[in-house]
Order: sequence, then C-alpha cells, then structure tokens
Amino acid sequence: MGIPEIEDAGCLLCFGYNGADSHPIVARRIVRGKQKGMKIICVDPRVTETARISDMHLQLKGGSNLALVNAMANVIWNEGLADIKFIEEHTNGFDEFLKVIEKYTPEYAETISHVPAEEIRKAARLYATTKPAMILYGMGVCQFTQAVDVVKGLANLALMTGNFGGPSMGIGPVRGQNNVQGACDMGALPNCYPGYQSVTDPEIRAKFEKAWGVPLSDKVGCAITHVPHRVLEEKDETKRIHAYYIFGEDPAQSDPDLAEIRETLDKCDFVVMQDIYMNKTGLHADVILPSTAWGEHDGVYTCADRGFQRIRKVIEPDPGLKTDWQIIQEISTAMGYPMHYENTEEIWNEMIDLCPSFKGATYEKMEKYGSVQWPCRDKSMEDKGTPYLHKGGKFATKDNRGVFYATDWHPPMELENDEYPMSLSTVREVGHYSVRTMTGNCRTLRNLEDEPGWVQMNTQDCERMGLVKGELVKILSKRGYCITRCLPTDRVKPGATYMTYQWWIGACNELTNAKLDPISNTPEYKYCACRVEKIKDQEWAENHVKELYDEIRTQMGITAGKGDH
Amino acid sequence: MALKEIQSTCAYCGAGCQILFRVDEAANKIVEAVPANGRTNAGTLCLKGHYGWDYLNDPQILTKRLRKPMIRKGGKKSPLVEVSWEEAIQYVADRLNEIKAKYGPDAIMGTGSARGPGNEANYLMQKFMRACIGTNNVDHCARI
Amino acid sequence: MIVAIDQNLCTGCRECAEVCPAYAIVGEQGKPQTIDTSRCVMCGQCVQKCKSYVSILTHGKDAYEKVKKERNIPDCVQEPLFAAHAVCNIDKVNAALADPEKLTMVQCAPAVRVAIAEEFGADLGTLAPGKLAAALRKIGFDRVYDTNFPADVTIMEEGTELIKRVTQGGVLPMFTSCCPAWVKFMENTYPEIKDHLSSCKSPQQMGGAIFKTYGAELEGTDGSKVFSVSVMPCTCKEFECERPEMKDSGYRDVDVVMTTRDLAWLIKSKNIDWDALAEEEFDQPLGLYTGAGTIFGVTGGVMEAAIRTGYELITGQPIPDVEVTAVRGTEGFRVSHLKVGDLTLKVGVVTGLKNVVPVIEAMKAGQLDLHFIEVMTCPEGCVSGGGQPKLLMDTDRAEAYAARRKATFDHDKELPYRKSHENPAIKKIYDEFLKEPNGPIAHHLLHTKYCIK
Amino acid sequence: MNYFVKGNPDLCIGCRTCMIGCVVAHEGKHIFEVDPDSYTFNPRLHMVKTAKISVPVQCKHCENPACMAACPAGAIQMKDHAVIIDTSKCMGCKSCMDACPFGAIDMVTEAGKFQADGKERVVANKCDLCSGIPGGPACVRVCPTAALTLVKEDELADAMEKKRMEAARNLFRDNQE
Amino acid sequence: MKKNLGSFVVGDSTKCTGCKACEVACFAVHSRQNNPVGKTVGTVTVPVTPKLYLTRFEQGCMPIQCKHCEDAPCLNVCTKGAISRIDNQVIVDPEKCIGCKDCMQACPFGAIALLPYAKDGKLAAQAMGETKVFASKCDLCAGVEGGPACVRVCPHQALRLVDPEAEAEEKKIKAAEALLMTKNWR
Repeated sequence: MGIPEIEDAGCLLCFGYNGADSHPIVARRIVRGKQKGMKIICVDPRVTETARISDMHLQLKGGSNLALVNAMANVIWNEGLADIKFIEEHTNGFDEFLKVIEKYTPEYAETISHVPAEEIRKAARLYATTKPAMILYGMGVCQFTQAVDVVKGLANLALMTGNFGGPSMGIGPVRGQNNVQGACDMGALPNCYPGYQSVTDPEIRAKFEKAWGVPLSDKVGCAITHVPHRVLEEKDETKRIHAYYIFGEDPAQSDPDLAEIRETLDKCDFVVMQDIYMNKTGLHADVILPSTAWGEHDGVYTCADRGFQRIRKVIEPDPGLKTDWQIIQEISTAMGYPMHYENTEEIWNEMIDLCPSFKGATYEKMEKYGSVQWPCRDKSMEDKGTPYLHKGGKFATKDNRGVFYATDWHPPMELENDEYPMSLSTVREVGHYSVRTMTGNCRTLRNLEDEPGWVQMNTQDCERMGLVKGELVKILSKRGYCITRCLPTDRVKPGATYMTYQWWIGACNELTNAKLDPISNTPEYKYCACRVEKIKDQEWAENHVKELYDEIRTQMGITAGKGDH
Repeated sequence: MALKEIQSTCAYCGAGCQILFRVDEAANKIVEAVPANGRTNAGTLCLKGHYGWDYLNDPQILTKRLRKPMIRKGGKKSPLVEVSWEEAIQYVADRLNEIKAKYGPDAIMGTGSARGPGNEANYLMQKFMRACIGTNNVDHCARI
Repeated sequence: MIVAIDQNLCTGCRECAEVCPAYAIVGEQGKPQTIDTSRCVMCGQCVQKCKSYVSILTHGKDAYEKVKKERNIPDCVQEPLFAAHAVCNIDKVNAALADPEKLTMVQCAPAVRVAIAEEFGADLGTLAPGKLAAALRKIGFDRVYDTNFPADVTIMEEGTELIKRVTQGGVLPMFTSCCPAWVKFMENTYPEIKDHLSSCKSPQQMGGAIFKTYGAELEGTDGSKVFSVSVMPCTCKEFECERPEMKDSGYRDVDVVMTTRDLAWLIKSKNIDWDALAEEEFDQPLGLYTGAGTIFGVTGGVMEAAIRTGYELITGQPIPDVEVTAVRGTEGFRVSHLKVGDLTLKVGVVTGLKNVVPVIEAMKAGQLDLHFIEVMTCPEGCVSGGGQPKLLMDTDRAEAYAARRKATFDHDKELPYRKSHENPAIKKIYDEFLKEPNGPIAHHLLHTKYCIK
Repeated sequence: MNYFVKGNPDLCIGCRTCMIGCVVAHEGKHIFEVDPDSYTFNPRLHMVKTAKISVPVQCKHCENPACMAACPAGAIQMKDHAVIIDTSKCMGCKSCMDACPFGAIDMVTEAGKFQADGKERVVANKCDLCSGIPGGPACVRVCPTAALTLVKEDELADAMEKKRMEAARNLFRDNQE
Repeated sequence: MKKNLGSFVVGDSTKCTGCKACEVACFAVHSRQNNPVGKTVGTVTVPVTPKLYLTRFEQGCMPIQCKHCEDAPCLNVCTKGAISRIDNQVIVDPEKCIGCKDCMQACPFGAIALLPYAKDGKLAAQAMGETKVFASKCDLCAGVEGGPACVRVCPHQALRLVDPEAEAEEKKIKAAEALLMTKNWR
C-alpha cells in the first residue's frame, strides 16, 4: 500500500512504529486518518504521538511483541472473526499456524506483555471487524532478535482477516533510512541481485553473468552485522574478512556494541571509507574517498512505499569531488573490470533491464509522474506502477497463495538483572538523521538538539534517583557507558529507558547488544539491560561533556570553539 | 536575482517528500527549500525537509566536509595524508587486488548505502563487489 | 506603662495582636496600634514579636538616638529598637547601686541563666549560671542571691497547701500562682475562680519578702536598708512587684525588676567583658538552690518540682524516679494521672495563656476532674518569657525554646540536690525562721490574696 | 482584537518544525550562510509534551496583558493586533515572565549585544505573530500537520455565533417537547 | 537543567501585613557575614541595613526588592565595576562601591538604597570620619544556608522565591493542557 492510502484506512494497527519521530510526513497521514474517523490501535511501550491520539494504546512491555501478536490472532480465531473464505481461497499453512497460536490466550499474553487480557481482546476485535484495516510497523518490531517472526505474525493477522489485496490494507514496514528500500531494491544484500533475484538461483545467476560478462559467486555473502565476527573470531585466514569497503555508512557510530566495531575496524587489514563527511568510522579507515552529497548529484531513491523518485543535483559540487558511482567505476576499472558509465540514467537503464519488477520504471516516467511505485513491468507510459501489492489476493509465491507462519515467543537476549536493573531501547530524534553527519551540520537542527542527547526515563524513576530534567547522568551496560541528559517523562514506563543513537557522547550504541535476529540479522537495538547513575558533580560533568565534544570535533577536523552546546 | 528552482527528493526518511529548492546559481547556494506537491508529502515538509540542507554550505559545526582523498600512508593509526585521486584509486585497487589474490574474493566485504548516494550508486557497488571482486559480500545498514 | 507600643514606629501590621493572649492590642490594620491596659497582662509577647524597627530610611538618621533616650536605654546600646517595647528600669538600679546606704540584694529567675549568654553571641540556650553570678557581682550588687531558692520555698508552701486541700477538702482544683500575667488575667476575666488559686506568692515575691526580713537579719541590719532587685525573663514581674499588697516584709518586697535583656544592657553599660568572666557561685544561703527550683523556668516545671516533694511528704518514701517526665512537654494543655501512695493525683499543665480559657470553662461546667493545675502565660513557660533575649528571626524561635528547655533540664541534672525539701538552706530557713510550711510566719510573709480592689 | 496562534493537540505530532520556522522567520534566511555561532536560536514558541499532550505553547496576545502591566520599562506594547516586546527597551527584569500565566515568555541572549560586564545581553522573548514578516506567522505556515491556526476576530466571532445558534436551536427543541 | 536565569523574590501585597520581619531577617543573615551578629537582637551593634524595602502604597504594602535583571541597568551603569553577576545573581560589592548613586537612578524598581556599611561590628569609616555608605540591594542571600531569609521568615508566605525557568515550564504545561480543553473551539 502507499503512504497516501494510510489516511483512508478504517483501522490502523500501528505496531512498534513512531512515525512522528521517524517519518513526520507519514505521521501526518495518521493524524489525518484520525480526523477522518480512522480507528487507531497503537502498540508501543511508550506513549508516542500516535499512542496519544489512538483509540487503544497497548502499552506493552518491551520485548513481548510476538506474544501479543499471537494472542491477537488467537482472539480473532476463537471469536469467529477470521475471514474463512479468504483463508481458504488465498492461503496455505493455516492449520499449522492454529496449533502454535492455540496457547496464546490473552490471559497468557498478559503475563508476558503486561497488557490486560481484555485490552488484547478489544484490540483484536477492533482490528478484525473494521475494514479496511492496515498495519504499519517500524523498528519497534525489526530491532529485536525476534524481528522476522513478528513481521510474519503481523502478516498472519492481515491474512486471516483478508486484509490484503486492496487499498488502505495490508502491512507496511516503514523503514528507517531514506533509501533502505532502494539499497535493497538494488541488491545491496548478500543473498539477492537487484530486484530481489536470488544469488543461489542458477537461472538468475546466469542472466547476470551474461549481462556483466563474468562468472558470479553462488554463495550467499556475509551480512554486515556478521563482519565483527568474521574479522575478530574467524580462525580460517581464507574465510576471514581482510578488506572492508564502507560506503556512505558509519558503523563506528550506528552499529551496536561500538567497542567491538572499533576493534573490528582496527583489526581489519584494509578499510576504505567513502563518504561526504569525516565520521567515527573515518578515524579507523586506511583510505578515505570523498564523494558528492545529496544535493550535489543525480539519481533515484526508493521511498518506503516502493516509489522510485528522482533526486537531482541542486548545486554544483566542489570540483575536487567525484560522485559515488564515478569512484566505484574508477576503482573497478583500475582493478581490471572496466566500467564506463556517463551518467546515472545509463546505470539505471542497465539495472531495470535486469529486473522484471522495475523494468517499466524509466527516468521518463519518473519525470512525468513524479513517483513510480514498483512493480512496474512495462516501459509503456500506461504502466504507472502499483500502489498496493497482492491485488486480488495474489501473493508473490509460486502458487500465488499467502503463507501463514507462526513461531513461539521468546524473551529478549539480555534481561534486566541486579547489576543492570533497567532496560534500554534506542529510538529516533526527529530533527536528526541517522548518525547526524548531515543534520548535525545543519545549523538550526543542531540548535534544536545537540550533544549529549537525552535518556527518556519515567518520572517516578527520576524522583527515586533524585534526577531532574537536564541533569547529566551516566548510563551503563555490561558493554560500556556513556553520558547523557536525563529527561523525566510520563510517556515511558518505570524501569525502561530510551535513547537516540546519533550522539557521540551520549552514544547509546556503546551500551547496546549485538545479538542478531537469525533471519534478518538485525541487532537487538530495542532491548538490553542498563543502569543509570547519578553524577554528583554536575559542573565537572558539564565540563567533561564540553571537552569530549571539542575533542571529537577536533578529531573530525573542526577547530574547537565553534558550535556552542 | 533570479532564482533557479529544482525539485528533488528529501534524503532524510523513507517518506520520499518532494522539495522545491530555490537556488542562487551565481553563488551556487540554496536560498530556501519549500514543500513541493509530491505524491507522499502533498505540499508539506517536516523540520528536516525544511531546514536539513544547509550542511551543503559546510558550516563547520560538527565534522569537516571531505574534499580530498586521503591515505594513511604509515599504516594503521598513522595520520591521514591527502593524495591525488589517481593515487587513491590506484592504491585502493592495488590493495584490494592483493587481498583478493592472497585470500580470495570472500575476504573482501563491501557495503551499499541506504542514505544519500542513491540507487545507481548502490547498483554499481553491488555490481562491483559481485562482478569485479567476485563475492556476494555486500550488505547495507538496513537494520538501523 | 510597663509594655507599650510606640505610635511613631508602629506600622500596624498587627502581628503582635496575633500573639497577644489577652486580645489587648487594638487598632486598625495599617495604623499604629494601642494597648488596652484594662485587658493587657503585660506578658511581653508583643515585644518579642514586633519587628517594626527604628529605621534610618523610614525615620531618619537621628530617630534612633532619640528613641533610645526616651526609653532610658544605656547609651552604649546600638541594637535595633522596635515599636513594641517594655519599660527599662536600669536607671533605678544604678541609683541604688550608687547609694552607699543601700544594701543591694539581687535575685535571678531560673530562666535567665539559660538565655542571657545569647545576648553576648553565645549559642541559643547556653547555660551560664556562673557567669551570671559573676556579672552581677561585678556590677556591684552586695548580695547575689537566686530566685531558685525562693522557688524551693514556694514548693514547700504550695505543696503543703495542695496536700491540705486534697486531704482536708479544700477548693480544688488548685491553680499555681507564680505567673503574674496569669494572675492578672484571672483577676481581669475570671475573678469568680480566685479561690482556686494557690495563696502562695510567686518565688520573686517570696524572695523579696525573705530578703527584707531573714536576709536583713543575716546581715545584722533591717529591711529598710535592703534594696531588693530581681532579674526576670518576664515583663509582668515589674507589675507584680508594684502591686500595693506586696509589702508583707514591712517594705516593698521587691524594689525594682530588670528583664534578662535589661541586665544584658546593664552589663554592657558597665563595660563588662562577658566572654572573659570567670564563673562564680551565688551567695549563701539565699542563693543555694535545687534542681526543683531550676525547672520552674519551663512549662511543667512547677508541677514536677511539686510532685518531687509532695510525693515524699505524702508517702514518706523517696520518689521512684525524680524526673517526672509525664508532666513534661510543650503542648498547650497536658493532663497526667500520677500514683502517689494510695492517692491518684490528677494534674494538668497549661502553657500559653490562651489555652487556659477552655480549661477554666470546663472547670466551671463541672467537667474537669483535676487536683492541681500549673498555668504559665508564655508559650513554653518562662524560658520563652517576654523579657528574654529577642530573636532576630522568628524561624529560630523553636530552636531557641528547645535549647533553653534542654539547658534547664541539664542544669537540674547536674545539681547536687534535686528536690526542694532536701535543700539544706531550706531546712535551715524553716528551722531558724519560717518554722513550718503554711505556718503563721510563712502565711504572713509568703502568702497573699487576690482581687483586692 | 488581538490575533493569536492556537495549537491543536489532536493534530500536533510534536516535531518542532514550528520552532525552527519561527527562528528562521525572525533571524532571516541569511542564517544558513553565516557563522553558526553568530546568531541566536530563540524560538518564540515551545513544544510541550506530556503523556496527554504535544502542542506548542505561545503568547495568547491577551487583550489586557499582564506582561505589559508588569513591565517597568514600557517595553511591551500592543501593535498590529499583537502584544509586542521592544527588546531594545527590555532590561531582562523577568517581571513579564513572572506575570505571564502561560509561560509564554522566556529570556534569551541577544547575539552580538553585550552588557557592561562583557556578558551577552539577555532580553525577554515571545511570539510577535511574525509582525512585519510577509506571509504571517511562520509556525502556521511550516507546520506539516496544519496543527496551528491564526485566529482572527472574524473567525472567533463566527465560531461563537455558530455556537450560540446551536445552543438556541437545542433550547428551542427542548421548549417544544 | 543548568539554570541560566537569575532567580528573584517577589512580594504579594494581598498577604503582606507590613511587619518588616523580612527586613530584619535580611539584615540579620547578611550582617552575620561580616559582623559578629548572633541570633538575638542584643548581639547587634550596627544599624539595621536591609536589602529589601517594605513599601507602603495606596492599596497596601509589600516588600520591594531586586529582580536580578538579566540585562541589569544597575550593573551596566556602574563605572566602578562594583556590581557583578555571580551565579546568575546581580551582586554589589560594598568594598568597591563609592556611593555614586547611578545604580539607584538606573533601577526602575527602587530596589537599591544607600545605607551605612558596617564591618566587624562597627560602622566602616572613611576619610574625615564620615560613615561609609553603599548601594544595598538584594543578593538573594548568596552564601546563606537555607536560601532567602525573607521568604523563610514571612509569617504569611507573602514572599515567593521565583525560579523563572522552572515556573515558566510549569505554566507552559498548564497552558498546553488548556489547549487540550479548547481544541474544539470552532
């Protein structure tokens, strides 16, 4: 489904997704939907903006997603609210699914999620009986070790209520980075070529070998989150990662367990960083290649609802810079695999011809229609793309039937304990993007929020610890610590803490756990155990933060003294 | 002063908002960003869309804009030294070839970028990793 | 007037009216207030409260010296002066001290020794009987006696009176009579209950009567030569000594009263360095006192002292615990039942004059079953008296009272004798002079009548 | 009547675009080119977030402003349907801040203006309804969810009239029954 | 949050009776800082010099004192540098003050008075034996334990210590809650 359709849903199940902070313009659709009478069920451990205007807010305990999802399915089935016709005509695996969800009674889920059983029932009824019903989910689902299971669990809800194949229904992941969808579309994935074509499928591989003129590996590659392991712990020299070409990313800030990442970068024989700004990763790189930034080059992004849209050069870049594709092209050529593209459109045209689902999405169409949502299979101007998937209950499986998958809930990998009695989850800061190399260099966004960021804590916890708003606190996990400011708020539950991840000093990824979802390889950013400590000498702490900031900025090539904080 | 208007897609989240930039071409500077009537944003922008472009003016707040290729010529922990593009490209190519020769293509990992570079650069990166290096070791930070 | 409000200084805030137990302060809010002398009991709590000081800004540069002169305050004094104030009799004391014909005898109330050091910068509630005696001697008093001694006499007299009333069917309950403001209040407001008051004079007046009789005898002279001065924490004591009937020694029992604050001024005016004073003893025998006499300074003290002696007089046995904590405390009205042999003695303690009204009303309604009631006008007894050192900040009041109370009890603990009847000087005066409690001599000199018009 | 900008907590998503919009409108677009420390970031409205609400709070441009009455310097005046502070007259005494019942006034440093002891001047800061800025209140213009409205005399009067009519109709219906 | 603004004390004429307990307390705590003043009146040897001033006006009375202005006219006007901002509060150094009265004229509240300066229990003298005077104004009881004495001693809570930032924050929340109630104004 598309972003504009959100506001026309009858019911929105907003699950682990805080649009107001991550995608304000998507949140706008939710607000508009509410004004139009859309029912909102918000599942989030915090009182988010969506929760605030929701009809039902299930303020679950962090790490209990799957239990709640399964319980909703349990209620829908047991109360006879399932769309049996849709299940019979369009899906497989329902009976196996029922066996798993049988034990997830609302009462059982209540013990795990701390959401009252009756609330779960009401939510399930509201979702199942209001049409069309849409599900949006975000990192509150994905950044758990049980991420894929929960996504499938949400899909189960949509399948069993027949909420697929029409406008304003289905399930929608709202991705974090602007072009995650694009990077995936383009095959920046260890298991897929562009257009989600499997590297292990010999037919497909043959197609790409032919197009690219070289034999290709049939082995699924290494996931980015496995890199530390493959550098630090791999004993076999031939299997170890020896070179790391990092392009437009800052793992030394964005990845979990930063201490481990720094060690990885230092132990890796050769690290190339290609970026626009000096960043934390650059401190460990052997080579730094400067590229043009957004606003200085052309191209295409894919937005969260599969819409291809043009980006354009707005200003002329510094003449000393090259675009990313030019740099890659030159290295490739120098390594003996020549590439000679003149512009992005040439690259694009090569790509779409290799990807059936993208084939019709030409630059011409993007210019004309603004946005083309894939699948767009035909280059004729009549094929304007696909606003929503699975039309008519047809799924992208061999028999066109949707599949139920159910899994049992398990707790997060690291739970609160005596030493670290609170939980920590990472969240977004609305005014900053990713590791903030861009937004942190934007004057007014920097003015609005700056180092060392905030830790959101329940007001009762703060009172108990004698903490007031703005006070600097030390926050620790068994992997590390950082300093940040305390933000007492009644939007979060006692015992839980929330931090945004873009700060250098309040760097919550010093604390986070690098345990991964076994399928998506996503780290468990949303749950680890931590402890908050009061800092007695606030004056010292303020100076310390200032010194640290100046020190890091100096490392980043900025003369100290600029940018008050 | 005539301002040139250029529309582009916002780089700050998956909402894909359309922004109309007013540019002072002579000064090569953005003057302002106004919401355009995109499919998803319908003439609205959030704070990042409205005000998230002035890093292009390199205000020297947080980090230095990279303008020259740099190499740690003395190995790890040695200072970065500015070099020419030719030298940088050749150096990277040589080192990668050397590692590939010594340990095989799977000893090299590359990333795509879910951020500013765009789809074409991602396509080229994975093509480079797969066709030039010969590995499927390519991934990106989708999960953050 | 013993207690007065300066019309030029009063801002009309009426804070004093809040603390006046007799509703004697009249006037419009924001206008200078006056004291209705027909109601005033001269307790001096208004003096303690008033913060309307002579100000350079409001009253001009010369106002301060003018006010000081008007009030007969020694020149050397530079402390703030306030609208509500008490009479200062230092000039009369100085005149007597200068008169070679006069034998000056001074007595000090128990509460003076726990407060006066404060006026010289010591901590609140510093206990200083030794320095007090030394200072008085240095000022030139011929005999430095102590009100604590007549307080012990009071216990002998009042205790005996109580036992008589209880055992022989007298008017009960009996009220103490040592607080002159309470006596004045009773006479003003409840003359019908006058027979409930003990006929005993206050310790000050007993002291004065003894000084001019027995005291004079000890010196081989007669009462006409004796000039009797008392130093009191109380502004009303001046009124008491001026009562026309208080002349049973044949002379005015007490000639002049100074408050604790007046004494501090006098010490300063004599250039006596308080800090340098070595501790000295009070003169014998009329300065020998017990812990019982000492605790007269706090609320419940008279009651406790009376029980210490009364218990032994009734039962013939030593009291099991000399510290009768049941009657201690600072609440406005406290009731205790005490086993004294076969008798259950029911006693009450009132502190803060406003609290006596419901007690009297209950008694008049026949709803009060008590034998003996102590009444003190000031908030926590004499340690909080109207003539005590005045606090600059009322927020220190609770601390000051608590410290002075504690010092009083500490002093009680450290004294060799803690029961009035065990005081050797008491035994001596009854042997040599008074003969027996409530006997004819005692009755003549030490007892009085109320509501004499 | 003075106009005012009113936030609707049902529409607000707490993103604070309005706060930056306010600063940019008042400081001028040149702030994107100058030294980042040469201007001050002083939004004239502030986001309030509790479990129940997200909404920016700003001056209500009272008809009988307590701030104006409290100002000893005559620095607060009514002009163009707004209550406006003349910061050149302000001496930062905080009387207005104390007087305002909405917390709509804060004290901010003025970049580049100094006191005798070398510290930057600190003056009162509050919404001026973008007085003199083309297009009217910037917060209203930039809000992505249209959560802010500029309320003028007519709108308020119309709304009240509509409500009175509705009340009258209801009473009429009651009377008939 | 680190405080950025100076706090101040304000009086409430609806509660004030004009008793001057605030003035006496103010004098008491401050005179202790360089004079041997104890807790009782008798320990005082110097004139009462308060830093706030009980003021009568047509409708009543209340103490008036310094607002600790952020762009303080008194500080700006002082040529001797005798007025400075310490920990957000505007403070006069009596040793540096020469009594030029400029600050008194600059202050729009009348919060400053010319009063004798006493030290070590005596009035400080200057050349020709004249008493030294200085600009006496509220310093918010800097260095005094327990905070402003005037607030503590007022028998009617007619004085309030204002932390303007904290109060504004609270008021903002109330104002936001009001918006919740008026959201359907149309």
